[in-house]
Amino acid sequence: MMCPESVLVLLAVCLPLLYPAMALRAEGARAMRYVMPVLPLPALMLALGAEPGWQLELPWLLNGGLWAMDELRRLFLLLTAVLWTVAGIYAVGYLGDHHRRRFCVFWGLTLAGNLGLTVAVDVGSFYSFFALMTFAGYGLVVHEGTDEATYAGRVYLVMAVLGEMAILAGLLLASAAADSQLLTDLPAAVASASQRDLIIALLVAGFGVKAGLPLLHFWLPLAHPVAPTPASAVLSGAMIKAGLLGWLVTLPFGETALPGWGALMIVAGAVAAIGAAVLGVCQRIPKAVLAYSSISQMGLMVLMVGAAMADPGRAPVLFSVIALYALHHGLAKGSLFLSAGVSLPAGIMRRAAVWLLIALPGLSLAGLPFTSGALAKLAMKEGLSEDPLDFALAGYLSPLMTAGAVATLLLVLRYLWTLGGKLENRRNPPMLAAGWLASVGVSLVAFWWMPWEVEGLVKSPVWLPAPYQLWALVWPMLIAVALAGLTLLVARLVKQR
Amino acid sequence: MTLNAWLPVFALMTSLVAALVIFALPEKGYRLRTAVNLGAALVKLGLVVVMVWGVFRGVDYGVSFTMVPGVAFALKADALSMMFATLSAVLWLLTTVYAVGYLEDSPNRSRFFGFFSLCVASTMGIALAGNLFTFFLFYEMLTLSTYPLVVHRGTEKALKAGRTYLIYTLTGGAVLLLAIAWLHGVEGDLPFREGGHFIDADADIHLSLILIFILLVAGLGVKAAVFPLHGWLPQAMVAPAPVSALLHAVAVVKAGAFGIVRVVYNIYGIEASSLLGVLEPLAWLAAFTMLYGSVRALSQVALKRLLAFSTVSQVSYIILGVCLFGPVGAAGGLVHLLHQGIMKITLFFCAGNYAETLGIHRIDDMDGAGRRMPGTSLAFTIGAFGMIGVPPLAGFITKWTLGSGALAANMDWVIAVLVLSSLLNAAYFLPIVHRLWFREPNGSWPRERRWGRLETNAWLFWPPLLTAVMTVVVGVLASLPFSPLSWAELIVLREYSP
Amino acid sequence: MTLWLMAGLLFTPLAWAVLTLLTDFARGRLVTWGGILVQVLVSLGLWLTVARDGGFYYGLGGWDAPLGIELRVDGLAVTFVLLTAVVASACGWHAGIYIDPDKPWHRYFWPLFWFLWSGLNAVWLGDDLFNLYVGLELISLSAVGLVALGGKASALRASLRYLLAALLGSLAYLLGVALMYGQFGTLSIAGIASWLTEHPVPAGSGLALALMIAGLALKTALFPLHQWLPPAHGIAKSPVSALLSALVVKASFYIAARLWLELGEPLGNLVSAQLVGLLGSAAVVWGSWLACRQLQLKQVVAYSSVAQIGYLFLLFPLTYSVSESVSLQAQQGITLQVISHALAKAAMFLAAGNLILSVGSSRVDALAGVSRFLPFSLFSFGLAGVSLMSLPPSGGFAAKWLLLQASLESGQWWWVLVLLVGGLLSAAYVFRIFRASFLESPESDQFYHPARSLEVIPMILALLALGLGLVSEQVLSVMALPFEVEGSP
Amino acid sequence: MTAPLLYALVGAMLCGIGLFGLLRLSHLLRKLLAFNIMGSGVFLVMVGLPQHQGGQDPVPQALVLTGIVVAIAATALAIVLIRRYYHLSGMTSLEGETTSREGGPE
Repeated sequence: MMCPESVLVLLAVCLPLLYPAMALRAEGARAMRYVMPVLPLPALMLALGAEPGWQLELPWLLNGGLWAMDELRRLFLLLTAVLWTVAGIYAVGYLGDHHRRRFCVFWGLTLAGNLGLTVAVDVGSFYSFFALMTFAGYGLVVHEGTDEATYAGRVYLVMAVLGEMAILAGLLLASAAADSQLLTDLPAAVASASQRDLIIALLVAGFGVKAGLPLLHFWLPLAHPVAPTPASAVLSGAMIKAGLLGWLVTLPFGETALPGWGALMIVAGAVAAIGAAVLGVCQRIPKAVLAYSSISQMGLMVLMVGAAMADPGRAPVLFSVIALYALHHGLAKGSLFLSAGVSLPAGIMRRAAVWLLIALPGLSLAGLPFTSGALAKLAMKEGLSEDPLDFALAGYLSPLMTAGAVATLLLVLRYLWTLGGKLENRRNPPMLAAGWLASVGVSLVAFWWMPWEVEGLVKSPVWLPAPYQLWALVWPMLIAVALAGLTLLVARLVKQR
Repeated sequence: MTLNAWLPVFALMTSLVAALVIFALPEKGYRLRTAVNLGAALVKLGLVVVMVWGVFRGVDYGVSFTMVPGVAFALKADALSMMFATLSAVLWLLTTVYAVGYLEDSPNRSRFFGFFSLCVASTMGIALAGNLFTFFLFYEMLTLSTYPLVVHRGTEKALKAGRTYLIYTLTGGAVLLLAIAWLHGVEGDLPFREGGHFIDADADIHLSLILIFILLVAGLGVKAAVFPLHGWLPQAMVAPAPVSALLHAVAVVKAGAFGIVRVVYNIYGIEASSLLGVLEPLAWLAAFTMLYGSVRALSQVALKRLLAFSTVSQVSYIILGVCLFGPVGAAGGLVHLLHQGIMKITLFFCAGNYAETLGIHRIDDMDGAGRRMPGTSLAFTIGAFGMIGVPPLAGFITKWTLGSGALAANMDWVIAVLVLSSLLNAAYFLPIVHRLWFREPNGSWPRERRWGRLETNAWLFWPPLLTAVMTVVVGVLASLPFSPLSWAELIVLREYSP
Repeated sequence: MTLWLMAGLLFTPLAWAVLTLLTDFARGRLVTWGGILVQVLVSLGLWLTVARDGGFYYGLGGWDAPLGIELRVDGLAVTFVLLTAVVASACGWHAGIYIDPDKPWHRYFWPLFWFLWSGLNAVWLGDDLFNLYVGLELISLSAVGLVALGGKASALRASLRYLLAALLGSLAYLLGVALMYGQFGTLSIAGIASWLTEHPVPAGSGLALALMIAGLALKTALFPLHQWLPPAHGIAKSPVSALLSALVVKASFYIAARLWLELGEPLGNLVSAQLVGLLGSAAVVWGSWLACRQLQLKQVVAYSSVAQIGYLFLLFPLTYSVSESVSLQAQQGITLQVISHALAKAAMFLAAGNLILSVGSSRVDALAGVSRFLPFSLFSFGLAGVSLMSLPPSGGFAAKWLLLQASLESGQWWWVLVLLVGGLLSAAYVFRIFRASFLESPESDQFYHPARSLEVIPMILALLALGLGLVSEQVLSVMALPFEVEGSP
Repeated sequence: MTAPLLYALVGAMLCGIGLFGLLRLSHLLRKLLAFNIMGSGVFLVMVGLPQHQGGQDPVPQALVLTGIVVAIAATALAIVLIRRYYHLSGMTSLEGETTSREGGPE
């Protein structure tokens, strides 16, 4: 007999997968957009309600399917489901008449892929869902049909296909080495495989395309801004994390020390974190700034991945930190992206409230105390603190993280600055506003009741940082504000000249 | 003789008799002809299903008699032949349906359907042939019965293509005949046997065996469109869409590939072939063809020519799989025999639909066709993604199995070829898919026709959708018993432990 | 029983000939169709007798050789007798409908037809060299007469050329016979062969054999002695062309083959055997090449005959100083080639006749569009073409297969190339016709539809040629039947 | 030189003359006469050569008789055809268009 989790997981994946069938009939097509927020609900229930540990065997699927959930997957699933839900609500209000049916179809397919890959444990279905998400995501990217969108789509597609192929080759090699079709068997096999470095290179590069690794990131600042706002939110919030998840489940963490790879990843992470910020502050389009911010944030996560690779002993701890950070970043970034599409209402108080709600998730990203960001940043600091780590570059991690924090806030400020010039004054469609508010709420409030567990960190209801931690969080922010103010001043002076 | 012995004969005769009946029917007898066509296709499918079940349980179907002194005419159903027979039976049914719609009001329908049935009878014969001699018999019959289909339009271009086709295939046939006769001189009549015949061949005939192998592959390679023998295939695209579909998916190119499979597995034996050292060069050739076909496809502007070059590339997957020493790779090659058939026929059906409904022949004209013909375009998209090897479609199963097989056989370079080939596939298929769905139509269609509610004629509408669904299903359900993959594994199991 | 059968084979055709000579065309047709029935039954009867009891010698009228006529009734001979019955009756049937009864000279068709038939039977069954000569002359003269029935100056020209060539060939043969008799004192081939086993080979007797074979080669139209054939076969009425190509040329080849098989080993030499084979190969290539370049439909078919006859002469090298099994394979292959070519070529000429009748022109390029209008005849043409291309499952293929085996096993691989290239070239000219007929030209809708039965006959022959390959084992097994050397029953 | 050999040689000579005539003469009637001369030569060889084996051999006599009949029949047919040909075309030889009729494309 099937247990409720099995039913739920099947529902979670199949509901969005079959949702495009509504497009076949005219009545269905009209009703399609109202269904969008409902699609991720089974997944949400699964992530919140079911205890990790269940598994569902699907022996007929591909080369033998196995879907299951552990702590890591649960957080990713949660992030995905929540973000898609709020973005779905938002989309109901956001969507115009332009090719609405097509957008809904690709929305459903992308969602199915994104949800499926988080629960898939066998190589076949994992890769299938990954590919589904990638290719259906193309439909979201080029939706607007403008020249920029088409160009971005082309770059996205080329990079994605290259990535897919790298993943295919990597998975093939890994699975042959493991003689198994299960992801869970891969890390150990990769660690001892004769072609270890090749496999790791392929997987890092393959998933790195999705995760916006430097030099593989070109598509990201192009694609995220041109996509419709709800799509940008899920692209930047949830789908980018799929690459991260791919790393976490395939690379040989905790099996063996890979100092070379660890160093490489740390360098890559540092370049991403700082470099993206430098590029990002030069952008004029709000969403492009956010896209660079995503790269920068992913860079920080890559730092942790690198550390986990280099030091097998710390890997389990870092895993939960990475998951927490991903959750935090996904929710906050989703909210920020959604805010790019809101309009300013009339009335000074209301305007101030809107600005506040736009700014808060951004500040949370930068690590404002009492936000999820502060928690994540501290957890990261804890995880990467010098003492327990044992490899060459460990000493550079702390300054890098600080620099990252500065960069983050600079980007957020830049975003608010550019947004200020763009926001229109009119009423928000109710569903759009509801979606955005929900995203802010989730990011700021609901986060505390989510089932994350990180060793050494206090959980909900309210987490209070210790004073020394407070200072550690705040001083990079102050530097950033100072820098921003300075820039503004210089800009004014230059303009007056 | 028992009924079992006669079942293959019946399967063969259904389409043969259908062909003769159709030739005899007057041009105007539309309903009767359609009924005969579909009836024969259904009967044949039924017979094949019965035999599949029988072969699965280990029943021996076979009939044999001496035809020319020293050589037998032998029909036999083993797991491999059933794979090919099933493919041809299923796709024949669909293609018949499609062709009925496609040729709705064109002249010479009796001739067309007559040769069409003959063509399928030959394919069936190729599938069920019990020795090389019988195989050759049907192989040549296939050449002849497809020629009238290729030149069906009767235009100068069609006739020119037909000529090229004949020059290639008949020359290939002659080379094949030489090889078979030589082999016969060396070893006598060789029935197809699991494990092959030459595992302990004397060292002094090794050279002859290698030469014969080269000749055999050269002869079969023409139909399989292996580089540099592929020149006829893109030209033969002037044929009507159902013909192209059948040629590419089932009949001609597959006959060549199937022949190579037979030679390697059931004449030489995989181990003997490996010992003779002929597999590795063949694998290289196949790999090169895979890439070459894709590179050529990149620069095509006509949809069907693009698909033709894609076939050149795809059929070599089968050959490559055969050359991988080891059960997994072999299964990958064999399963592609079916997968490629299903996917390619989908694409050709769609190409035909675009041509018939909107008059689209060139890729540039396809902008926005997805809105006008969503069903067809969906099928096309699935087919194209399948070709690229996107999971969980049929093509992915092939690629995955082939890749695993290559690794098991320590031929790691194959992975690179697979990846490169997929990239190239993506490079020429994805832009088309983009055009279909994301471009605005540029004005009016070249030549639009309308049929009632559906986007196109119902006879044309359903076959590609069905094959597209099959593309998904054989991929997603690859691990079910009787799925192509499972069947290929069964064949390989019997081959490696005869 | 046997007496009646033999009489039925040799003399009733003559009786039919005399009968038809006395009447006009329409009545002659009736007589002929009745006669055909009788002849087919008789031939079948003889075939069955031999198939049951084995072959035998038969002295006609109780007279023995050398003065009497002795017949050799073996499996091969009865097979050819039956083949003749099939092809000739098909042609006779076809001709009855095809030939215009209003032209007064057409009434001579029937007697000539019957003379031809009796001559053919005489050749298949004859055992001594001189009777073969008589049979050969009977065939030649009636064949020439048949060609001349075309009535036009060009037909007469062709028939005269044919006549002169045939007469020259016959004389060369007869001279050879005279020398043989002078040397060995017997006219029986078997007698000469047995004499040679007991005595040393006399000098110069090779010359006699060479003369005979050269004469027969001229009558068989072996390259380069083939120039008389295409005009004659091309210009004659279609049923006549069919008879000529299918049977007449085979008669002289049959004699040559029997001479070679019995006497070639002692009297011939390797060079001459290879030379004949080489000429045959040249005929294959050159004939096919010319067939590709003809503009008249029937000329294409006629040149195809030149090419196909070339294959037959591969018998010479493939049976000279080779092992028993190779020789047997070659003989079987050639036999099949003779039979399948007879059936296929007859079918092809008859079908070509229908096509010409239909489009009203004998040019190849006039065929455009005929595939839509006359698919049945075209299909017969194509099926016959399959056999000529020696593609499976036709008899031509079985023949080619056996010849390939023989060539490979005897190490004479160069004939393999000839066989393969010949097949491809024949495909070239057959498909040239198809290409022309598949062309859809806008102005091609003036067609005359020939009678249904005209279309059926070539189809039957073509199907026989095609099916021959499937039953070639059975056909060949009749050849291997036991043969009683001694006396008549 | 024995009588049989003489006969044979004369026969061979006649054959040669006949052959030469058949090939080189263009007038059809002359060709026909040449054929007849050649035929006579063959008959001469036929009756002449076998006699060295002692006594009269009846067989060649019979053969030659038959041969003469055949030759007469052939000659008669040839004359009919030549006459008809002359009536239709006004020509007495086969030369002329013949070369264009065979071989290459027309």
